[in-house]
Amino acid sequence: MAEPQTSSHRLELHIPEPAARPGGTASFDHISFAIGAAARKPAPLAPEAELRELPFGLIRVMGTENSAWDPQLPPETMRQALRIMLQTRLFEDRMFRAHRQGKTSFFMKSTGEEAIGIAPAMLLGAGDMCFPTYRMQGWLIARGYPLEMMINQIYSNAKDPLAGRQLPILYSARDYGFYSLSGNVGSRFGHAVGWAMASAYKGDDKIALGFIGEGSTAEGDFHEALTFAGVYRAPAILAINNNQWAISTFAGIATADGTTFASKAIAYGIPGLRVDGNDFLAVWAATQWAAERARANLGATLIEFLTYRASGHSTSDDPTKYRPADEAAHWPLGDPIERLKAHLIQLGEWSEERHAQAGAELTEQLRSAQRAAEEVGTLGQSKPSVAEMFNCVFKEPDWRVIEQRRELGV
Amino acid sequence: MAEPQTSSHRLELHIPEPAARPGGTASFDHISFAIGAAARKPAPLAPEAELRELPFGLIRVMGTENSAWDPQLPPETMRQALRIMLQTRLFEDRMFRAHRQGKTSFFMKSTGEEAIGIAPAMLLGAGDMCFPTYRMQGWLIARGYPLEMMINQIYSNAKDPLAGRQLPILYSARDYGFYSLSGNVGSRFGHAVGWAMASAYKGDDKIALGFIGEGSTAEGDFHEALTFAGVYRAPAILAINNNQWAISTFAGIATADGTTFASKAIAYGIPGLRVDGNDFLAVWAATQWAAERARANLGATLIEFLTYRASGHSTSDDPTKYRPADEAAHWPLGDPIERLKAHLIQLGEWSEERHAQAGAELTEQLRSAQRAAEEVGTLGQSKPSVAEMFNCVFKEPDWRVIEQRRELGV
Amino acid sequence: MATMNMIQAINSALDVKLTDDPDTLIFGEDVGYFGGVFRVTDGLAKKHGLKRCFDTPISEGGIIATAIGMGAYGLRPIPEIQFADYILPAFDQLVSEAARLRYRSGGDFWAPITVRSPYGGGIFGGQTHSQSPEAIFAHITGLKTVIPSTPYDAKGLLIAAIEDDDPVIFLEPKRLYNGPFDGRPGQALKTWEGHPAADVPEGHYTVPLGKAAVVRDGQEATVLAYGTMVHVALAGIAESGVDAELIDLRSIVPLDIETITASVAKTGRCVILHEASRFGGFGGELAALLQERCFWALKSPIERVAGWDTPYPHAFEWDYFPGPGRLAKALARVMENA
Amino acid sequence: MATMNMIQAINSALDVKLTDDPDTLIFGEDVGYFGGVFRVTDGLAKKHGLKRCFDTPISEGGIIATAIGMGAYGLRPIPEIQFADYILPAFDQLVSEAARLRYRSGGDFWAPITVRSPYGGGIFGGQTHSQSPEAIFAHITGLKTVIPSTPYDAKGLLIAAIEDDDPVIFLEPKRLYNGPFDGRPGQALKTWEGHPAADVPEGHYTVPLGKAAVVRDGQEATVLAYGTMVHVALAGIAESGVDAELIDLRSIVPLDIETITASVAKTGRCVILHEASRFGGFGGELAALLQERCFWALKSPIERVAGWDTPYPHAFEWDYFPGPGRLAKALARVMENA
Ligand SMILES: Cc1ncc(C[n+]2csc(CCOP(=O)(O)OP(=O)(O)O)c2C)c(N)n1
Ligand SMILES: Cc1ncc(C[n+]2csc(CCOP(=O)(O)OP(=O)(O)O)c2C)c(N)n1
Ligand SMILES: [Mg+2]
Ligand SMILES: [Mg+2]
Repeated sequence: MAEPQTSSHRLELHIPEPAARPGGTASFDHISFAIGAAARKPAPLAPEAELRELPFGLIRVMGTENSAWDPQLPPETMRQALRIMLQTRLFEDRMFRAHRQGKTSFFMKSTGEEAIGIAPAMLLGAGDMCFPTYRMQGWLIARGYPLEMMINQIYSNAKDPLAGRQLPILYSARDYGFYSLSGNVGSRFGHAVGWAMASAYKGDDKIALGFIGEGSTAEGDFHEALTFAGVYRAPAILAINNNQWAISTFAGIATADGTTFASKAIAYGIPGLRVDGNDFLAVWAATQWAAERARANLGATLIEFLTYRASGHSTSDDPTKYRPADEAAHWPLGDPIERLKAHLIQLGEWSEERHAQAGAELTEQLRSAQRAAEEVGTLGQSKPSVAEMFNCVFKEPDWRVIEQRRELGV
Repeated sequence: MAEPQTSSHRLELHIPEPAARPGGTASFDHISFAIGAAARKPAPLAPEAELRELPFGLIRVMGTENSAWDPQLPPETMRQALRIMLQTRLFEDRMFRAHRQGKTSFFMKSTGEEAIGIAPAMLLGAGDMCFPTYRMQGWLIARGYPLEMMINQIYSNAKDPLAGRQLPILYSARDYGFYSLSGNVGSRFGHAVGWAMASAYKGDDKIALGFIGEGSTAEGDFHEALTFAGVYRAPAILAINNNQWAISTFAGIATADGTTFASKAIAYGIPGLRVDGNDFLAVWAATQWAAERARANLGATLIEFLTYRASGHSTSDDPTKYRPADEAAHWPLGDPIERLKAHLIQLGEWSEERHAQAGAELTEQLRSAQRAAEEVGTLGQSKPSVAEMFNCVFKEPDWRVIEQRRELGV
Repeated sequence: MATMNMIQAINSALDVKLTDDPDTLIFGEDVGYFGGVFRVTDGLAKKHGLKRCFDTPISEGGIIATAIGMGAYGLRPIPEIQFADYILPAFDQLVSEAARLRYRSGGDFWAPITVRSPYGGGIFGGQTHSQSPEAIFAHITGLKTVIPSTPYDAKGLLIAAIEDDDPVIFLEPKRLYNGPFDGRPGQALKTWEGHPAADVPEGHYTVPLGKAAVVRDGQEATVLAYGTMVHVALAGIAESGVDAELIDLRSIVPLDIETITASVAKTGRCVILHEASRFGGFGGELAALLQERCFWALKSPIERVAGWDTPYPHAFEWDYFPGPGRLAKALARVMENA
Repeated sequence: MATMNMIQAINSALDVKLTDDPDTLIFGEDVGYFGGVFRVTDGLAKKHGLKRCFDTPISEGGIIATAIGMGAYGLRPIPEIQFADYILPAFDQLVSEAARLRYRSGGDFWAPITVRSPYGGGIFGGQTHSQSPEAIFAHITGLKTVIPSTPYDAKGLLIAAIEDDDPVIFLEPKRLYNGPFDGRPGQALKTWEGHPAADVPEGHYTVPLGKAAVVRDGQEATVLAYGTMVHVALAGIAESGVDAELIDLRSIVPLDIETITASVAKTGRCVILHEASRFGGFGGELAALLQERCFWALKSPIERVAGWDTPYPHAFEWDYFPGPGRLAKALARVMENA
């Protein structure tokens, strides 16, 4: 054993802090937005060892000349995407206000991040399964889940499809390819992998799409899911929604600076893509690439979608307490709706007038869905039968809940 | 949403299997032993972004002409290392036999992996702390922990330093820089990080060394430890003992093939070194590099030591059930004792005679330590006072254990 | 003395310890600059510096593992888990490591950590922001579990927990942060203002772990409760008209066996009240202990009033929550055998 | 019919299900080619193929998460956790996900998984190869917990568990794998040979979850046990000379409340026996339930004989293990009040 070290340097604990706090000047200079190695689009069947530079670049399409990743979508698909993104935003704004009016206990928005849930919803097959985070209601809207049913759940009223047992926004919609959400972050990432393995086990052709927030990648669940995905080549797309914030905590607390979330793929021997998450076309292209790879039995891909959480974390949050109030305006990747809109207008496939008209139509749809839900009732004015509290603990109730239901007299 | 995908390929579940099972021909062709990027030795203070090729190469010194990593150890240090490695092997063989004689309930060996625990024990400072796996008794021997005390624990006799509460070999020796082991694999990796952060918090100069088996890197604990280490730049060396096997499970079940364990460092923004773990000088050099980096406030390094578990997993295991009986002989990196011995002989600093003599001396020491322990007693013939069962639940006993101790009448 | 709500009292305890003892430090999700989602650590990072109170990755296992390692070094870490529902990813670290370190190492290492976490229901938090996991900690040898019911106790117990050399789970009844709550949801929110236990000394004091408080003397029956349920119990006792003795356990491990045994021996009747679901809950242990020790004194079966044996149901919070009405009925039942 | 030890019986149950139902599959640490550290899955990979029975990474959380996802797809996975002590890293997956999936999704998804794991002491396994964690599962709404005590039951209960559409924790008393064990360590090892419950049909049959077995009829007292303790109880009853009724719970959730209540109502005395440490153990729930339901019939306090409130101590295994002598003493105590 060596002599006790007498180092001239004393150790120091490093606590990372974001570029700016309230009152400071917002900056994203610490993040690289360079396209880098992502300028080229490798074949989806390329060996992983050839793809290890990709997670340090950035996949972009819109505003990039002749991007290799351009999915060449028909204008009608892009218009449809724009409408769904807009619908999602309007829906969320409306429900946020409903919370302020006491009509629901809780709500969360995905403002500025709509492309990430919606492009995959449009692109993937009906039998594929999304394992969402709570910022993915865009998927449900894209898949045609009835708005009124969403609102019934948000209001926890008598027609709540989950019968009052679950929080607002923690939807479950098997028939719409949308796995049950829970309040725990990260804990369903491995379910996506298990589901995908089951599909492969059965010789099926369905794939899974798992989402996780960048903050939640620090959970052990993330690592365990990726380890299984890598080892068994699970046909899954595993996506990180890097919206820079986890409640009040910046992304520099979730992983060391100087690296990227996409590069975590390297640890698991799978490709990692880093994508402009506010670029609908880039989100589409990356998802499509990964889906093709998965369906070809080459296993999982990890995708980091770079975006920005323009809203507060939830109705319980006031982000001006911990970040500059104007930080969203400094986000270099802009807003997904504005960008797709501008892109379509530039292509001559859209106009301000059509946009305004679409907004009005969508608002009208929302209004009528909301009206229908409010006829059933809002939080506290209407609720499912109390007997529902005792259902679904097990498939068949046991004596405990039978007795207790009797005791409560319902 | 797109039309249901009609893929021509049906999915298939991939279950990795090792190159050979009993009766087959042992092979390690799937592992790269090329020195590659590790031919150069970067400055310990080099930025992480410049080190991302390192984990795909292999750091070697012995048998490599003019290795950049040669730590240039004085012959006496190498002779001392050889003696400690030999002592460890002889000790383990002896205790393994003691198990077969019913003198202990359980035992585990580190045969073929001795360099990994011993080089750091010799190199690091007295105040540094090792967070070991159960294959690190070499550390204790290197640090001069009394052999007799080790045997007392292994025999669970009246002088067991842990008073009969813990399994054999799950030592704890704070004064020897050896953290308490537990049966759970992986769960102390994060303690190493916390300990290192504490040292940094206090402005101390001590660093931590954490070990984990390659199989156990799949635990969430591994990821959580590395995430904290990366974010807070913990002054720690985090080492993976990749001995190819986790009981009967080969390393290809712990991570996807085609990648390396060292490359997991990239996910956390820290350097990853891949080291010939049977090359004492390479183990020394890599540890030293990482220690220097940690003491300079540059944070943690992940090191993969490539080695081979030449013994069974434990006294409960029969490895011929799941791998070719002669697999060890095919291991391309040889045996650490044989290699260091040959190196010293080649330098003219050692001889077969001196080796045989050293073996005899060490055996005599072991014999007398064992004799002393056996005078106290072996498993079942002697045990600590039963009252010890009730101690150390809390610092002060509460009424429950006081009453129960009374009930048992001890 | 100052009037403090429970948030302020806990904040004050943390401030006292950070000031007193350079080896204490706080970390957890959102506890640093922002001061915690319930504002419990508000101002501490600013006052004591980010190294004393900092944000962590969302990794409960990592938080506890880090704390244990720091404890082994010699610090006295005070990690926060944002909601008690999210302690579970760290369960193995708490059970296999924190709780067992001293025992298995023969006192060579130990984990003097205090894990703070808001727990319990009553805030419409749904399944994963409402649970009461105390029973699973109570069963783990080597862990202490503390649950305050007032600002005064919260501060004194927390300081005692931090100064304790064993791992302590410190569960903060989030429904009590801003005011006492009697279990009747319809009414205007009460604050701690004017409550005697909201008079909290600014400086250092402790409330010892393992000493229950007799909140209300009574002769006819004993009610055992902790956390939010202490206030619900007061309302339920009043509603029942029974002259019940109310005991606030304050810590369930160590358990003040003497106080509760003496009370039940005196009254001969007992009702246990907790929010957690009933089956396998801590009420079972209490009932078992008391029928063992007070069998001949018992005039009627020990009753348990608790959450139903279902997960915590969002819309049915007030159907699930064991309110004063259910306690009053149970008291009436135990009095039937007069 | 064949004579099987418990390992063979469990292996046979798995074989029957793999043969019957293409949607079943087995995975866990070392369960594939090698057949498990206790050889329970021996031969299954060879017979049914590696895709039906395969090794996993050492990642208990990952194993359970994978199983839940497979269950959601429509498979019926049967993961193994190598030792029950190592279930804890998967505790959050079991509690927050498997147990809650059906409830929170309104029946949209569920987790028809059966988690097999060897548990309990008596093999000199020390702290982390000996624990009995059943109580913490019993408290979790939405989980079932099954514990067989014989080869016949093990096979029948396991098939029932696999066919059950809810998540089941299937704890295998490892001390019983090769033979019954009466809690007296000094003696020659017994095998299952000749034991009536070692006559096990080769094919498919079930033993329903939630039905206890009356192992021994008796009039003077009731002994409740499960797993290894059933055999210890038989020895303890014999040693005591008390005419005790012995009930093997077989599953603790669902609990056969009728059978145990009827027995205690009849005998008026009850001793509960389990290996797990006593405080907060499942015995507390049983005692609480029985004093609630049989209060007027009780002639003496319900006793609990259990592991001491310490971690599982390696060298003191037989001082810790609640053997027949301790049960006999407890029976004598409950008989004092005749
Ligand atoms: C296991 C667990 N720990 C903590 C929380 C509390 N929590 C809810 S959301 C959140 C932040 C998540 O951030 P991120 O993963 O980045 O997702 P985002 O909200 O940005 O979409 C936290 C800490 C939780 N829900 N679950
Ligand atoms: C949490 C946990 N899971 C499972 C086990 C059982 N187990 C003990 S050692 C071992 C294999 C470990 O392999 P590896 O990490 O490669 O270490 P090695 O034995 O090769 O040194 C396993 C699965 C355990 N001890 N702890
Ligand atoms: Mg985020
Ligand atoms: Mg290994």
